[in-house]
Amino acid sequence: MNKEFKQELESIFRDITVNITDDVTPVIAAAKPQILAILRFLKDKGYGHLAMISCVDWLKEAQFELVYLVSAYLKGDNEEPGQEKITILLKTRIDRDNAELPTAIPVFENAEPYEREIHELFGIHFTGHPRLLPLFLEREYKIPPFRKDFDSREYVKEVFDKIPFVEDKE
Amino acid sequence: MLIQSILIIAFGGAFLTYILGKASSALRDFLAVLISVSLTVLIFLAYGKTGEIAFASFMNLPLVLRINHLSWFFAIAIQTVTTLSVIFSLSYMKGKERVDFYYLMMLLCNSAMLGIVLSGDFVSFYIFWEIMSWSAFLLISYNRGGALYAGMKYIVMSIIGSMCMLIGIMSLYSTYGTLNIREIHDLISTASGEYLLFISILFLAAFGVKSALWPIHVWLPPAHSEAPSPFSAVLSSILIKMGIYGFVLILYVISGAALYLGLGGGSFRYILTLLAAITIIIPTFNALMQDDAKRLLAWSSIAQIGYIILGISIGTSLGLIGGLFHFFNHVAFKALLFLAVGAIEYRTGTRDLNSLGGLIKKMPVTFIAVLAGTFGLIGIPLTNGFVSKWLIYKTLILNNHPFLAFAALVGTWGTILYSYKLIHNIFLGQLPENLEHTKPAPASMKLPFIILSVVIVLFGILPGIPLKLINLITASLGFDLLNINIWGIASESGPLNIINIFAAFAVALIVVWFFFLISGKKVVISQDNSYAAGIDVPKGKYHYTVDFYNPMFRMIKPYFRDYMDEFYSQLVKALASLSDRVRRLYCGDLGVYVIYIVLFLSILVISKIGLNLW
Amino acid sequence: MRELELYFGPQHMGMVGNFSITLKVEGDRILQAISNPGYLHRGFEKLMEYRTWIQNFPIVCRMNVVEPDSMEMIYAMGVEKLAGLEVPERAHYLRSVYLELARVGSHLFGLWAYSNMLGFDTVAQWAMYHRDLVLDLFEELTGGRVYHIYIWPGGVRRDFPKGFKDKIVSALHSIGGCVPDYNNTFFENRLFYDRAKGIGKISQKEAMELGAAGQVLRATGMKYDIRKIQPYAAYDKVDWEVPIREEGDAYSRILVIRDEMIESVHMIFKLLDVMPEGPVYHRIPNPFKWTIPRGDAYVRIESSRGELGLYLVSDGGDKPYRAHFRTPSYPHGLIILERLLKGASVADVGNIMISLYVVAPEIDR
Amino acid sequence: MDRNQIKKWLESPGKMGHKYSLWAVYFCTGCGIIEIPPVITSRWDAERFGVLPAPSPRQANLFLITGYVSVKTLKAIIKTYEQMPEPKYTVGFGSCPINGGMYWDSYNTIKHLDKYIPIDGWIAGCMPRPEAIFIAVTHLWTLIDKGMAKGYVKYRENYGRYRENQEKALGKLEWPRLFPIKDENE
Amino acid sequence: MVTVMKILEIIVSPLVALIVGIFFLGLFRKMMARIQWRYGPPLIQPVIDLVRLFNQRGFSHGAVFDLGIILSLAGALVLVLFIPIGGMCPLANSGGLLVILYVMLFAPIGIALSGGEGANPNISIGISRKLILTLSYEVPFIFIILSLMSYYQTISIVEIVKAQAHYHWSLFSPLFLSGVAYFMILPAMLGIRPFDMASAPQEISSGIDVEYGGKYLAFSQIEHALSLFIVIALFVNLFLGGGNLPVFLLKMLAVFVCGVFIHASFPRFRIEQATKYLWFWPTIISFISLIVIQLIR
Repeated sequence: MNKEFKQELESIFRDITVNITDDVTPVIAAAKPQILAILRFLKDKGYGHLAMISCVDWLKEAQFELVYLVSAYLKGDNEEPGQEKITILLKTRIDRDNAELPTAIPVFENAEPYEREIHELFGIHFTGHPRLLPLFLEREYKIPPFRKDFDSREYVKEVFDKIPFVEDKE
Repeated sequence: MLIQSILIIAFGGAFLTYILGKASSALRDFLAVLISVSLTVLIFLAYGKTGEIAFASFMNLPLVLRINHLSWFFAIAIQTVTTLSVIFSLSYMKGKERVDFYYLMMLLCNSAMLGIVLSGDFVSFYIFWEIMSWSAFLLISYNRGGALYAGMKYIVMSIIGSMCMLIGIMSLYSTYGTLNIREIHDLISTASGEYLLFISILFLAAFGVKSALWPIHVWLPPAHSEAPSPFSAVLSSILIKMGIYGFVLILYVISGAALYLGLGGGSFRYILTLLAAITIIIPTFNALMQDDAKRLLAWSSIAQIGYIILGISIGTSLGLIGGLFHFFNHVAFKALLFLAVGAIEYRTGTRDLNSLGGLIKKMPVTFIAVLAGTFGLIGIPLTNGFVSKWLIYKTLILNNHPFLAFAALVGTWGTILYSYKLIHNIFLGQLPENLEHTKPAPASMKLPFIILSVVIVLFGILPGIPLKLINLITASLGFDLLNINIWGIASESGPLNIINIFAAFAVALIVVWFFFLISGKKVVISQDNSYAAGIDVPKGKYHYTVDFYNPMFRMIKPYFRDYMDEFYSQLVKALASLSDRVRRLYCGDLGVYVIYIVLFLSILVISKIGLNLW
Repeated sequence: MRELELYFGPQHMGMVGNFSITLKVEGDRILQAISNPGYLHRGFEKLMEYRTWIQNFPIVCRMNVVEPDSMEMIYAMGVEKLAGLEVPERAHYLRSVYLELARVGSHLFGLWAYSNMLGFDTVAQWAMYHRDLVLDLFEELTGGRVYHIYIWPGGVRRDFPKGFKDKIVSALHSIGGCVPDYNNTFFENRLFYDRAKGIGKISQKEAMELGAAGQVLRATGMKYDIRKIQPYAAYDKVDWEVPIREEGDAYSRILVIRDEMIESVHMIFKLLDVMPEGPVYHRIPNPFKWTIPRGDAYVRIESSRGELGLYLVSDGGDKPYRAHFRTPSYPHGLIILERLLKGASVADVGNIMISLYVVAPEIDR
Repeated sequence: MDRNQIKKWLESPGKMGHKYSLWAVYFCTGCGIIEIPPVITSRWDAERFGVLPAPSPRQANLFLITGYVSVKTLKAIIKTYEQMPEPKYTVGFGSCPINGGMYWDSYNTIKHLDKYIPIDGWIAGCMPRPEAIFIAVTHLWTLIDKGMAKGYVKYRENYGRYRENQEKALGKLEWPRLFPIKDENE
Repeated sequence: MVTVMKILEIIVSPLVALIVGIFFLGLFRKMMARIQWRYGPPLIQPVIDLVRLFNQRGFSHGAVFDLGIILSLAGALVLVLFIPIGGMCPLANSGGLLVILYVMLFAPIGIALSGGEGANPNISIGISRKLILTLSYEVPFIFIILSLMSYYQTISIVEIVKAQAHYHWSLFSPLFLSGVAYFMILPAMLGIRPFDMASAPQEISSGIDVEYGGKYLAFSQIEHALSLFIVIALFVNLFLGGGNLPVFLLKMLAVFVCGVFIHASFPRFRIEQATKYLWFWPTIISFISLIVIQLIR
């Protein structure tokens, strides 16, 4: 990740910060509407491998932070050597209530299960996603379980510990 | 007198039913059944009678009726199936339109078929043949729509066949001056081999079309599947067997075995057996690929016709017995299967094998009927189909036709596959939700099932009863009497003894059953409590019906397309375009016509002068 | 036309791991396949937020039972990166040897599963026997057969015991000595070729589009291996090759697995030869009060099934604020499997699934 | 086979048959399944004792629940257990089905498996060694011999309460009740 | 005296078949275990399994579910009566090989009916595969049977065995190619690998056996043991010259051991591959054999 790339990014997209802390994981922070455009730009630049989409619940700031981790595959004629070492962290913050985001499937097809998972575990709605069905969970949880205000230990005490043992009648 | 009264009742009853139907439908139904039953009784009474009566004349030709063992054998089969079909129709046709017409045609067709087997000369034979063809056409196209197309296909091929037969009959008349079958038989031994071959091929074409021999079978599958189910039963089990009757008539009654075997230096027989073998193999595999129950059975009918012709055409006593017995058995089980499919269609409204399933709990009697029918069709031991197929195989093996025997045996294994598909997709597996409230078949439908099932099993265990009669027929055709007992055949190399199999099987079944009863308890559970890899069974979506033999399909589909059908379609297209071109010659312009005439005359003149043709 | 839904798993002989695929079938062709994970979902990443940095080590390795070692490794790397810990030279080598042993064991497990799937018990049993030789080494080294917790932030828990090197060599020799047997009976078996050739074929372009990594990608001809691209531990200290194949079908995937296994064995020998002496870990502060400065980190390694990543966030406390694993089976099992099963035969479901090397607990976490 | 064995065979062939022919349902419920392949293959060879994996629950009489049970798996476990013919034996493998083990505070795993289906024996440990399975099998033999492995009877008798517990954890179950519930206020 | 002997034969021959079949099942497992570097179960393990299964409470899906399995076992028992077992052949005069061909239908059809009632697509797929496999191996099998029948000019299996006793084994006669073809289709007829797709546990959860538990599975196992016996006995009778009881059983054992080795060293075919295989080499070889026989005679 070199300076030119940083400048190019900053010139095309306004209001983003590119933060190069080490050689391999530059961080781009951008606002919600720009995400898809930046992802497409990165894909065109050769970062065609969406490693994953992650989500962090910042309870104190009442925000979700979505992190798109994008890296590059090997290419036969690699324009920028060493590109495949880089994993770009594209971060965006959205409000905790009314959490909504456009889906990244048009850019990266493999975003589908990640977004399904985040929808299920954090309750973030991805507009345009073809099947936001439950992925992992069988029970219904009032608060999506990966949010910070969901207390797993409390939940276990309330639900599972209250189910009685079946003892033999004497 | 008996023969005339049979035909008079048959024809008169048909029209009377139609007229009565205008007044009251209940009376019409009653009359139809009454006529059929009384005809059955009358024919039954005629057992063992032989005779010949001239009852009228047509253009100075005496029209002769006659009865003998062969005629009786076919007549009883015809009348039984028609009677059962009429009984079946009582509920099947209820509430449909043009029912009077349906009964008229049904009984007319029946009368014509009786007429065919009872006629003693070729004029009356031809007249009855045409009545049968046309009434069958009207019944096939009864449902209109696709049925009309099927009917057209049928009647066009039938007419071509009849024309061939007409030419043959005229030729016979011009040669021998008589059309009485018995007289022709006496005279024909003087005929030259070529003439005999010519006559045989003409008749072969006519009867081959009717009995759906391989290259000229294409009318059968659509016709059988589109006709009303009771008539499909008649169509499949007896109407196409009129072709078989024709074969027996022309090969054995007229020519006689000795002449037939020498026909064309023996090659005629080989070609016929070869065609029969192909008729077994190709339709069997085609039947595997069908999704429509009746179409599956239709292809199966063609295949079974192959067995019958194979047995008949091999030209030995054992083969003829096998062929005739298989004809009789096919009458029983194919009528049963078509009627049963009709009952299912009547109750569920569909005969699509892909959308049925699990009906065993709703229609148990129908299931047993289909089970008996398919067991007969496959030829499971202790059903009648086993005995006749065994006879045919044995003939083929003893006469050193291993490749024909191969065709017959492979056909049997193919039969298992499509029969099981029929049973499985309709009766076994999970019941779909929309069929939860299916009612069992009505009593008037069950009666034919029960009678025919009994026939299948009874003649499977006691094959001697029909075999003795068939033995008499073959004896009357000039073959040696075989040593037949009630349990089977006691012949030189490898006898058949059903009692052994029956006893062994009965004992084994009882032992196993007893063992089953005393060993361990069982819990009866519902169909939805089935293994689904730890997940609850999805309702209505857990039955493997579609493309049951999919891997097989993919392999054989390119080879077992109905090439003949395509060939005929192409032929028809080519003929149509040719006629179109011919039509264009007549453009309607007088000047052009004048030019035609001038051209024609000039050609005549030139040919006269230049070539000196005549 | 009746629809048929067939269930492949969770309780199914062909299912390795607790996973389910719902198949919509016509004849024996699959019209649509729907992966149905979640049978093993324990909410690991949530549980980690309740435990201190060190307490998480026992829990992390249980995320993937087939190869727990790469899970330890990546968590240790994440923690080291966040806390800025250094790892001594020898520990790098020990880690590499340990991870490669785990890779051999995991690939033998895959071979077991795959040959079992084709109904080839004999090879399956041999493979399982050989895997046990590797597990015996682990047992001696760490005390556990399956879960080892050997890798530790700042190094490894202990040095190799005396004579352990020879034991590794002899175990690997006995595995490597049987490779010709495996070749004769299985890899060069005509029936294996017939069953696997052309099955589950995926092009390189499609694989890249769907986020594939590991064998799935390498079987389409790309030398994409994190060990080469972004070397960690001691993988840049020795010479080794990334085995690839071009066809992208089940056959080539399985052969890539075999070649990788052989390559790993060679690599272990080389690593053992050049291994330096020295300390094996750096002391960490009091683990009960250990806090890690605020920040986030993404680390990735090549597990035996492909690219394994960890996104770790710390809010400066004694517990992780958020951890999220990028597991290789995730795209393979949830997207690529669904794609490849479309149009396949019912007989090949397990074949395709195991050739993709899908391990259910990794997906569910 | 000593004389004692033969006498036992003659006295109660059913029990002896069950002892020496334990077919386990092949169900990878949790991570404990990783030790099953070694157990059934060359190294430990459980077939010596007649222990064999069975592809379908209908054929099996032993249900080895290998490891933690998530809520979704519990449903499959109950379905599978109810599809097994009686008599049937269940063994919980690993710490997690006993009390939740490592996942005691997970929101998606059930903690005590014996609240939902009866368990005849437990194998503790994480991960238990393959030998532990054999110990469990021999222990199960003793239980069968003494007529103490009666989990299926318990299930039948207390089906009402089991079903209630299951529905508490899973919500309404789709399938109908296996047994008629005798007495609701027991 | 003759009748008594006959009745004795009728009782003894199914028992022999049953014992040998179950012994083969046990031997099968033991040998497989040894090939796989295992100790293996005791030889009587199938008996223990049967005892266990009879003591379990099986699930039934309805009348046909019961009837089918009874039908198939009865069919297998009847079939045993048609096959000469070392000189015993209770039903020698009842139709010969042709009847055997047909009685062989009972077992698969019974299983198919019973399985269909089980209302499980896994069973249906298994049956579909089994029937396709049957059709596939029947093509060479019929060629083989026809060559035998035309070579010996009889449809009676007893006569064929006798002819071999006077002369030499069919395998070392002009029927050599037929024997080779028969050996090639033997695994398919036995349903062992590579042709065990009808009950493939990893693909369709043991296919036709999915819904069988308790005594149903026990019946299915007994039927399997009997069919194992029948197929090998047929091969021994037709090509290896039969012989008296000990010789006969020894020959069967030899054929069986070959089968186990084939089972141990191949994975499973897909069904269409099996059909392709069976319709290629075995069919060609048996076809050539039939032509050779026709030319010789």
